[in-house]
Amino acid sequence: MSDRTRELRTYAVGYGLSLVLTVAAFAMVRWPSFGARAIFGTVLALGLVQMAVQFRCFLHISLKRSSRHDLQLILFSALIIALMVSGTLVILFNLRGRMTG
Amino acid sequence: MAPLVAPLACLGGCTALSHGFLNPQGPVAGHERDLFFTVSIVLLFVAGPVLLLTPLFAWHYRLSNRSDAYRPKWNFSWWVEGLIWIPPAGIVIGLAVLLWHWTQIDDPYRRLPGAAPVEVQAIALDWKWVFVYTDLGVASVDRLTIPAGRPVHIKLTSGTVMQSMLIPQLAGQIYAMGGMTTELNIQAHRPGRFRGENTQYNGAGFQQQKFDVVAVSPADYDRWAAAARSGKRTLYAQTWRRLSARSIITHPVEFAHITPNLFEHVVAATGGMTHSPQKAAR
Amino acid sequence: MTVSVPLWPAVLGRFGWQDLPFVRAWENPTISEIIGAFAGALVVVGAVVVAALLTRYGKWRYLWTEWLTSLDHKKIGIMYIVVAFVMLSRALVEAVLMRMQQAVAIENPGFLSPDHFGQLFSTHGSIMIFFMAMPFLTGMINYVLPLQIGARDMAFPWANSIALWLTIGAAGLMMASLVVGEFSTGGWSGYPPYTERAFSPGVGVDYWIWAVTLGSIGSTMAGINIACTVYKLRAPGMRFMRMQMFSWTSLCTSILMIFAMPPLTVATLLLALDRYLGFHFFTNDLGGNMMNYANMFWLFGHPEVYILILPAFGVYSEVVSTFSTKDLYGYTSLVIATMAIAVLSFTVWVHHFFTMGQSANVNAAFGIATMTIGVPTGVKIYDWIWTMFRGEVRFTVPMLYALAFMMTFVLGGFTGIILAMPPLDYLVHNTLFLVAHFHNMLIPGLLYGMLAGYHYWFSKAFGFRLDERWGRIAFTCWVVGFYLAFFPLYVLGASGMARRTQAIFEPSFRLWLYVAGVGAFVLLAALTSLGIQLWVSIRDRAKTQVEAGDPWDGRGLEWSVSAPPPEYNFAVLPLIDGRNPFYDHKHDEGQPDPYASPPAYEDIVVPKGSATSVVIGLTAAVAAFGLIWEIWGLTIVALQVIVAAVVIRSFGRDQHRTIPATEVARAHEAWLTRVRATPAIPRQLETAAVNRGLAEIVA
Amino acid sequence: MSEPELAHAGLNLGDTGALTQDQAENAIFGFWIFLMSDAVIFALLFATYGTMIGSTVGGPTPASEFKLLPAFVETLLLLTSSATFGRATIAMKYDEPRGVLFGWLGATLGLGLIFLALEANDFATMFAHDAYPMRSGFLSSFFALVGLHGLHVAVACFWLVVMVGQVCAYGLDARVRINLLRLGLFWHLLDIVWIAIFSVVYLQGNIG
Ligand code: HEA
Ligand code: HEA
Ligand code: CUA
Ligand SMILES: [Cu+2]
Repeated sequence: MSDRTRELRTYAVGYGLSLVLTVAAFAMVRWPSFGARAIFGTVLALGLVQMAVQFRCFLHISLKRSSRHDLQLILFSALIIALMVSGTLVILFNLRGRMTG
Repeated sequence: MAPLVAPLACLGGCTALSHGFLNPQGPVAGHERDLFFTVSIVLLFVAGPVLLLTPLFAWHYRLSNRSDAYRPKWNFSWWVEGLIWIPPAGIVIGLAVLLWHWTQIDDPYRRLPGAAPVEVQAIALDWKWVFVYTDLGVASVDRLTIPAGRPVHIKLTSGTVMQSMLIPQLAGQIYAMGGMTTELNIQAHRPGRFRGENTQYNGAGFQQQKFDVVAVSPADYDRWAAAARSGKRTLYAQTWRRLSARSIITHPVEFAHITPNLFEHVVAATGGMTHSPQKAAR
Repeated sequence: MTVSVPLWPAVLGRFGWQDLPFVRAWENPTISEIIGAFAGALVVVGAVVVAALLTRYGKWRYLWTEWLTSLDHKKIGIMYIVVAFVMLSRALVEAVLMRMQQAVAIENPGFLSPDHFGQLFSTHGSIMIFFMAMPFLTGMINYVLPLQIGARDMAFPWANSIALWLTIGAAGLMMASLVVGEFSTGGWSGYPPYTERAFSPGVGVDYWIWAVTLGSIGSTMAGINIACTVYKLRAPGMRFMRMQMFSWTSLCTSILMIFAMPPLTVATLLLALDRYLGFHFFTNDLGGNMMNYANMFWLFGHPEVYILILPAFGVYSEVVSTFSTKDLYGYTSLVIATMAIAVLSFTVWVHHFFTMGQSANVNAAFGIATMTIGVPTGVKIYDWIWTMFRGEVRFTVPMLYALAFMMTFVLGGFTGIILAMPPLDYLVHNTLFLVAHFHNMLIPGLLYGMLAGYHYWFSKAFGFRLDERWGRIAFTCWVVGFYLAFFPLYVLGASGMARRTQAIFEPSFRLWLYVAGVGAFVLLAALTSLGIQLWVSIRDRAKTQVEAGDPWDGRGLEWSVSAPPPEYNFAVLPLIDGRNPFYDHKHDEGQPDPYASPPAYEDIVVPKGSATSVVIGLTAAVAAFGLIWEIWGLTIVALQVIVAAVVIRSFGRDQHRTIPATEVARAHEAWLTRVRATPAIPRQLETAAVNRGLAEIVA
Repeated sequence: MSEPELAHAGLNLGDTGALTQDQAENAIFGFWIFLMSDAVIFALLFATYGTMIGSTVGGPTPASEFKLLPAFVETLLLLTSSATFGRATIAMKYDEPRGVLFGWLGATLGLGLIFLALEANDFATMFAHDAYPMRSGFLSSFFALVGLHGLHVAVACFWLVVMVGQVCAYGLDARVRINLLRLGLFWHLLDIVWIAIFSVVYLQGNIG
């Protein structure tokens, strides 16, 4: 298989998987079949999976040595973002809890 | 700090420090002062080696001192590594335990043990504080009268920007914010007059936003309460409008009659996080 | 009349004559207003005098082509530091004014109006952090980093220049606020709702927002550039674990910039949306949440203080090792400690608002995280102490700063740990105790570090050394002044004196305020001594020439080239085989001679100068000026100019210049010949006139 | 440092232009760092949105404003545009005829513009219901988040037009290739951010 075909295939796979994941998330919400919390959790999980798919197939981030720097960068960014977002949510909800009443 | 501060505090009388938490007059500030000394002593062991070794090494190994071994390539030793990582880590762990414990106890929301607290609501304005005594139905501006020896539970909000209430000799501070309520618990051991202030900058009158906390004996407190109730001044909408304008008042004022649920009204009117539909519809 | 009504706002926005400090001083001649007018006049006169001098000596063209449009990292670095110095002079004078006011205004109103005082601490804080410290360290990294890792330039020279010019534009806005309008009184942290339109309707907060935002974007760009340079442009063989410590700290600082500046940008821009368009992010009503501003500001603000300190740590590592004539002790633990500090700094931001009301568990968790940073910081200090162990310590000016730093910084760390204890923070938050803590970190930490670096690398940048005697005088003033000016503040803070206080109503504070005031004057003397030192050094420069480039028997690659270095830094890119390549090659048996002629030379490609970066940076400031004064047309035009400049640049080709190998060879061989004729001197004589920049090798 | 294998598909510099393979790597790595910094901005807007969902102060709520179907269509559009951009990159890498490259780039641009038009339409409908940003903290945070994404897409479309101009002017020289690749990264990342917006804003708003 030539490089070109292989690369085309990667994009096609990425596109296909993303479509499936998007439709799945949409369907979960459009035709709800279990509790709100569970749905939201699943939606978030599907979103994360789709992000991973796109990083892999569209942005060509992999475990190969040649993209090691990029991978490190992305993982570090993910760590910082997780810290900031979760910190913000925890603190502000904690504050809200202590300040209404 | 401790070696510098402690003797000064002992001078007593008219030194600056007697106005601060090193001269505590209530259980919370006293407890926190103890923590301050404990931590300071621990930290002496941290700062001490640096303060000793730096000049010692620098001087002893100076270029002109030819009598020393010179090891230009020496750059690592497991012993030294252990020495510089492990004891500091140990100290931090020790301090962490202390910190956890003390933070729980000195949480400003935590009720103080003892008699039922006096309930006070504090409203921060530019540039003054309004205190509502919920038990008595009276209010005062820029003077907080409390009975010595009995806990006081303060609920705070702000009719304007964010502010912070600090009475250094009694307890630590907490912010007061529009549309929200925070809490502070204080207590004075004995009668006295202590300075309270806003520490969060809020404009041109900031430096004047101080108030007196007057702790009096329980008997005096009852006398004061009776007098306050029988006063003539009223705090209704019109007075409130004048009071909440940006201004400095020169003398504390007391009000015998006030709008019911004044505090709750202020919280609702400056809705921070949630909001009543009426206001939104405006 | 009918015509002038619509025209006025279109051209002048919300400007009115009252916005000129001169008019205000004329109408209301108080000392406070006169000081304001004088400061405004100084800016105008200063600008006119500089322009006149440039015209008089016909230097405009030279300045434009050789400096302003240059993409050479060394020149950009120097320009950053010049900006830092100009801004510093203003912020220092403001600090002295504040100290005077507080010493005078005890039970009386003093000479500064409350509003003027509010502007002073806000500009002082904002300038010192964003337009003194940040440009200073960015400039130093710009200058030194490529030389240390064996690169010819930064990774993105054009972006480098834009970052510089955004910073200059933002600094220009700060200066403009002296001449037209006013500045914010919200402090350097600009907490809403006080800074919302409802409470601060004037242009002051808008000046603050846009100056800080432009500076923040500039710093983000600088950070990206630095990180990419370290990652991708190291000389062959320069593994990560062979980099000099300053390069390591530059890398960590740049990573902090990349991730910590965005929260600031978000916080200021959301505040701008509130102010300009009536959004409700941080307002008092309609669902705004001011606590989120504090949260986001400190998500930036805490990493920021480590952005400031890490490069200084890097300088100390270089200085202590060089002037102890010895390997750095514990290189690996220094690297680990630096990285630990960088990562941990993202986990502690809540300690700036312990008193906001969150639960004890949250406070305790963040308090513990904060204290944890003490461990790697301490490791660094001990590593420097052990570096001196069994060395040969030379007490040059940079080394004196390093020693004073170690002994003073621990005291600031001490009080930092006290602040990290929530119950103690409740007592001294927002008091002068906190002010004393952070000056105790910033001056002996950051500032002494930058000064040490300035003395250390000055000769590299300009080819001659700084005067040693005045350096020592300045040093003494810095240390004495610092203790006098700031230790009293610990006492005042512990006594409950709030920060940002314009007048004092407690007579017992008087003594301490006087001492602090005297300290501020000693610090002013320190800065003056530095000025004199610079003048004396330039005057006597013939006597302190160090063209050979290695006056301190240096260790890193930057010392292996001439002083000043050629535009392309290295005639031939060095091959790195160890941690101290230059030093070891000089001193060790059987190593290649660092001053040998290379076997072959190659053509070198360097970037040509570019005017687009200047245009972009300055036009961004113009756009911001339009926003501040609500001259919308100006903003729209300026934004279009920026877009056009970017597009034009992207269409440009032929943006590089090739220096032929013969030319490189000629210059390099000529330098080598001069080096061979230079006398090598022993360390005992390094501050004497005979030091021409070649170190004697003791067998 | 220099690895023979390139991390990014689509880059095939051959011996065009003055830039080396290594320099291309640097340029793209630098852009990656920028993207991550930009991602922090989005992350904070998400966090802000998360804390403000409840701050509707009696005004419009997520449930009343967010229409699932248009958002779903927008998602599909953006996703498809990501794929078409990928196809364009391959056309560039393997030096397919210029027309093929332009075709795929044109398709991408078209999808981007339709996306923007639909989004503008959503906003207009919301405004018509009195759901505008000055109304409440919730709406402020919604418009800031989604609006910033829209602004990014608009910038990306403008950039795409500029790149087409450069291909016409210089052909596929090294700088054009690198810039097209950077634009590609930008485009893909905007798609990823949109996934988060779709999940956190639109889907969440329609649950329950
Ligand atoms: C890097 C930061 C920095 C530095 C260096 C300083 C330096 C000084 N600061 Fe300040 N300061 C702040 C950051 C800094 N400050 C901040 C953030 C605030 C808070 C603002 C707010 O409230 O929001 C503040 C607030 C602040 C206050 C207000 C306190 C209050 O709230 O009540 C005061 C009062 O006097 C003060 C005093 C001083 C003095 C006397 C100096 C100086 O005199 C000390 C001497 C230092 C210098 C003179 C700089 C010298 C640098 C060089 C010499 C470099 C030389 C360069 C070359 C040769 C190229 N500072
Ligand atoms: C360069 C700047 C700098 C640095 C390096 C630091 C370092 C530290 N800072 Fe400071 N800080 C500021 C600048 C800085 N700070 C500024 C500008 C503000 C206020 C902004 C404003 O409000 O305007 C501030 C505010 C501030 C607060 C908020 C207070 C308040 O608002 O109420 C706190 C609280 O925890 C704090 C703590 C610390 C700690 C624990 C460190 C630690 O990193 C210190 C670590 C160092 C040591 C501990 C000493 C050496 C170590 C050893 C010798 C080893 C052994 C040590 C142990 C075992 C503990 N700082
Ligand atoms: Cu005077 Cu206390
Ligand atoms: Cu901090």
